[in-house]
Amino acid sequence: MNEFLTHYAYLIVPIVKIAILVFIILTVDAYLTWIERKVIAHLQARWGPHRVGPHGLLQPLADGVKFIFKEDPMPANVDKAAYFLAPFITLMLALTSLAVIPFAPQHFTVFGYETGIGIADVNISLLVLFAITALGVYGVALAGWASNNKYSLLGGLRSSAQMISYELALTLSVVGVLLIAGDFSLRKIVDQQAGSGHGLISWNIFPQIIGFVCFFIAAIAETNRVPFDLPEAESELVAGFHTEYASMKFAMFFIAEYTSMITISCLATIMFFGGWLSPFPASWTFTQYLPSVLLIPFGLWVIFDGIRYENMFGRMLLPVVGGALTAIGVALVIFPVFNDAIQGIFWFLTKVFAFLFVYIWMRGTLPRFRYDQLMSFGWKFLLPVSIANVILTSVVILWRMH
Amino acid sequence: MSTTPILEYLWIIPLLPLLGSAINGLLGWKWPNKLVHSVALGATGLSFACALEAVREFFANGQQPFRKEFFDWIVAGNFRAGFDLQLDQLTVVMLLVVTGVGFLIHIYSTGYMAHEEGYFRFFSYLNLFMFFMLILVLAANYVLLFVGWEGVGLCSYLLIGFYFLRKSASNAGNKAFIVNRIGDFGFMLGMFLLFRTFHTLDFNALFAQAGPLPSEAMGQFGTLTIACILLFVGATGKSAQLPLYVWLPDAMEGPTPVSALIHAATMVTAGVYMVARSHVLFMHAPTAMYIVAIVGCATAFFAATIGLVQSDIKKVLAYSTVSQLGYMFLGCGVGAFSAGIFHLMTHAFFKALLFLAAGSVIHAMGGEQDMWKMGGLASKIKVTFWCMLFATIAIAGFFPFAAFFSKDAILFAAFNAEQSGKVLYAVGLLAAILTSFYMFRLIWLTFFGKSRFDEHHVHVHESPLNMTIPLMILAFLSLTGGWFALPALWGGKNYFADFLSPILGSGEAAAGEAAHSLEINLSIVAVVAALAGLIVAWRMYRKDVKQGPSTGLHKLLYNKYYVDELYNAAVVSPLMWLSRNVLWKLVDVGVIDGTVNGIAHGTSAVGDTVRQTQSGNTRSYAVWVLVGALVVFVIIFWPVLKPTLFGAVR
Amino acid sequence: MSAQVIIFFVLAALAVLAAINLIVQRHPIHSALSLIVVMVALAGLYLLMGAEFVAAVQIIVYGGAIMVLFIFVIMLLNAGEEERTNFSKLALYGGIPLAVAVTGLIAASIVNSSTATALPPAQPVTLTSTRTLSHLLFTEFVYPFELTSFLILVAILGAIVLAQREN
Amino acid sequence: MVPTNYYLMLSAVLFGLGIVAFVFKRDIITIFMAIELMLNAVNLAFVAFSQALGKPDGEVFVLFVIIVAAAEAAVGLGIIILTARNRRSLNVENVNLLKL
Repeated sequence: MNEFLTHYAYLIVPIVKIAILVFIILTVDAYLTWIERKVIAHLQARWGPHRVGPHGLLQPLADGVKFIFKEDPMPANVDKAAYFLAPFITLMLALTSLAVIPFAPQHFTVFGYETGIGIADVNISLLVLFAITALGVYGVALAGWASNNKYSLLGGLRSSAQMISYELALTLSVVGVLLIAGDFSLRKIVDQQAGSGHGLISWNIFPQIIGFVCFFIAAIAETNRVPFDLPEAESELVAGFHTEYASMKFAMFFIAEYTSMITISCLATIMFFGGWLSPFPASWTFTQYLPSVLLIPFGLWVIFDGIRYENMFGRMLLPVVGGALTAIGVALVIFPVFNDAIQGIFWFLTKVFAFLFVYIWMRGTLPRFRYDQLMSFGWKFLLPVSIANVILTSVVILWRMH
Repeated sequence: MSTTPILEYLWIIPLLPLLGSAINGLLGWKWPNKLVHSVALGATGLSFACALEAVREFFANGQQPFRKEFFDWIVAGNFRAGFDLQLDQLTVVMLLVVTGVGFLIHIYSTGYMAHEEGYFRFFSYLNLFMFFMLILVLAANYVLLFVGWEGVGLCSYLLIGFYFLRKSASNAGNKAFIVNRIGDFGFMLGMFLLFRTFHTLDFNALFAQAGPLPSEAMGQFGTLTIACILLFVGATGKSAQLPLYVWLPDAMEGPTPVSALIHAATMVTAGVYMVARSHVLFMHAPTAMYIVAIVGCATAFFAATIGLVQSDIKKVLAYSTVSQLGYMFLGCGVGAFSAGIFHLMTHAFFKALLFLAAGSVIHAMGGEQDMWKMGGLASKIKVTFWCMLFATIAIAGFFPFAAFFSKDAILFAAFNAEQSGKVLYAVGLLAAILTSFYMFRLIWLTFFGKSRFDEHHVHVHESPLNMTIPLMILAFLSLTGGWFALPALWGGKNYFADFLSPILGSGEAAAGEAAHSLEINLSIVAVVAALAGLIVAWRMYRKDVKQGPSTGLHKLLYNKYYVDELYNAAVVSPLMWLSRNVLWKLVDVGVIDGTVNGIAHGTSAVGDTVRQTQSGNTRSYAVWVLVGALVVFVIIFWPVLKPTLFGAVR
Repeated sequence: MSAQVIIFFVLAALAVLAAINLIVQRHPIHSALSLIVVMVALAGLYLLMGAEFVAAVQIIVYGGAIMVLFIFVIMLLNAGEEERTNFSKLALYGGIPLAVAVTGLIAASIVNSSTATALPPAQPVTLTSTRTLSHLLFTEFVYPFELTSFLILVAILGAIVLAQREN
Repeated sequence: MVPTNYYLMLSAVLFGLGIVAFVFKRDIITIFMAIELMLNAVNLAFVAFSQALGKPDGEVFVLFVIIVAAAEAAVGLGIIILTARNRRSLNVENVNLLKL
């Protein structure tokens, strides 16, 4: 048994990792919808979901169930192959793109198979990422075209045009980072940002601020999020390219959208905000207790909030959750090993969630572009600026050399 | 580095006029006259200054012939023609004459051409001519010399045809060019022969090889003789000797400065220069020398006779030029090369002066050239008159002016020539008499007697300073120019001959000390001859005479012995007939057009058949592309495919 | 039969089948999709050979830009199924034999050429080929490189001129 | 290890299929795709050779081919749009003005 494992470790370990990652991502997606609804609700002075479970915590579950059991009508004389293919392509690509992202610095060995946190550690991971993003267009375009509906078609056309246009800016905006790091491997890019251990001053965000701005804008456009969500502009074309999709297929589009949000956030974190690196200088050892410092009060607050919650279920569930969180925090303090282990992942997740929050925040804040504005912005502003950024960076680097 | 900056960069001397020409020719078309002629004068003057400096350095070097190979021009097998320039005594003389006289004539032209169309064109051509002429005199091998040779020919063509709107002018230009072609053909044949014999066309190498050879006996036509005769044919073309002299008189269609510079002072003397330059060869070919002498002598006399009766002032000068050139060749022919060159120099002075003065006269007369319509100008245009008079005295050979010494030297050498010297001398003397006659005839007809034009239309005026000053300078030169070569008996020393002797050898070796008395007598005879001419002319033209009806001999002479008509009948019209009836109607229409049209028709016929495949259906085209790809592939990969396809069968 | 060979055959079969599908399908969209599959399969082969950068570029440019453009145009023109006209008898009868001939000849010459068979197996010689590629691109092939940029400029202008409606 | 011959054969086959498509499809766009297919086949051969010989030049050439293909697609599709606009058909057999 054991030698079987060691022999096929190179197959088994990745599969297991993939399974875990997919599970996590799907959960995160689900709760991302919850967070989004909550945040926007509070931005708009509403309560948001709070019926299903305490604070509507079980709302995602209910949505999932609904999606599964909903009827899935197919419109007349659509192009079946493409109609079915589209959502799968979208979801598949969205999930695949996560495969190359390293979440933490650690390396560990299972059955003599040495691997890291993150599915694959390709040394051109960035290129792979962009390649997958580039293919992302097809899902939308096909969906729009296949479902034989003029709104969908328009949505598909729009989104493909938009994605092509902003892909350029997206790719060009990270060239600056590449020039600095001199490598395509995300892991190497992060390591390079560690600098001489003085914390956040050596992150790419400071030399590459222009690049970051371009990158973030283009990324939002790539993920078809507000204010660039023309493909599904409710007010103009019913629901854009996924008008004709229901139940699980629709869910796929949705999951794909949130997954790509996560991917982009991870990418931004890695490229510009030093990935899993702590913002504090390495010398400040006390800062590594920050996780517990955050977790314990939060857990206590949850318990406190739970014991006087309106309904029974909440009064039973919330304290448990809170207790768990507090316990984790305490455990981290007690066992420094764990604490060291989670430092990287902690910072990474913090940054990623910060970006996700910004996403949602923007959705709550900004109005939608007009189509021509979108195009002229992408071609006449974003592209030139990112090109200028590339030139500037390379000039500076050359100047540094000599 | 060296103390001889100009010598090291000898090419600067010809280059400057070329630059001037290029600038004027390319940019000058809308420039004001001042700018144009300042460029031209600047170029020429600078090059004159450089020439002077070069000569100074030459003397500073103790008259070592200087030679430098600047770059290879043509190299093929063992044939090498480099851009090699050299500067030796002979070149010095020519260089100074060309640049100096050229410069003066440029100055003159600024006045003479002031009101002409195409001012910039004129000066551009003139500078270009200077360039080629300098190349010609500086060249260190025959090929480069030939470049200059052809170049000056081209420029003379351009300048003769300067008033190209006048049919006669363009005809004259063509005539000059075509007649020169004949001579050049001879020249080229000569060069080929020389190269075939000596495998080089470089002067030094060539003469070094030719020097030790035994000289061919009289009447024997060896290689050298033939080569020399061919070269001399070229010279006859360029220097207007019998029988190719016909172009020179017509060349008077060009502007007068051009006639002065090209057709009197410099270009036409190129032949003489060339003969003198290759005297080593000629020395080895007495037959050729003899022919040269005879032709020269004959030309001198012949042209002089024609000159007697011409009525156009420039025509007279033209024929005089021809005859003077004849003198030079006579000198060379009898071995007195230095004398020939000396006469070349003096002649350059006084003939240029004559032409310029004539030009001034014409200018004064408002373009009138017929002497019968002049007269009594002496009082009206004094400067011109005196200059002209000096020049006439000089050319007539009165003591102690230029031509006296030069012509005297030539005649003396002729007298001493071993081949029928006396005859040559006699004819030469006769020519001298005629010369002085027609010159004084010209003077009287032009300047004395009653004026034969109506004063009201033509108001005579002296030319501006920029025309008269060159006249005076040249007058001075033509008066004193002879004293370079005082023969020993005039108490002087023949600097000129001594100067040239390292190059030409002393041609007057024939004249020993014993010959002095003879020489004195001969010169006295010469002076007497000149006087005779003067007196005859005075007797005939003292009173104002009308242009009588020309009859008999006069008619013959007046029509130049009908030589032009003869050539027309003998050469031109058969050629025309041939071209029209054979080359045009047979060859061109029949063969060439036939071929071309045939090809065209064939092509269209093939096209008609092939175009059937062009169905306009893109897929068919795709298939055709495929066929092409297949063929190309098979062709390229045949070596690989052969075993594949046929190896399998076996 | 090593894993690599298996992967090769899988990808090769995928590519060939997709290419055949390109011919068989009647709707341009399906042809385009199958062409995309071919390209992705080829990218996989490149990765198998260790030419990772080329693989990435293949997908980014071909898959992400060119084919998207195709599909975009197909959607824009709302192209329907192609009608099976056969005006060109030449293509109808001469096409297949010629195509087969050319392919056969190429294949035959590959099989029988001593050089091709003597080649060492195409394997990942160096996995850092991106750096070397860029080096070559900016040292040895710099003039062609600049020329291509000019070419692209020309193409852009041409596309604009073609696409704009004259008014 | 995969012998280089396999790659070459595969590229030959793809090229042949490209030819067939090039001749047999009537749809301009599909014909264009056939051309792209042939280009890809050639690219495959290039990469195979360069990897076999350990020389990156072939891959550089592949990059050039891709660039050219991109330019070609831009212009070609522009032309296609024009023809479709003017002739209301994408069938090449209806575009038959290219003759005397």
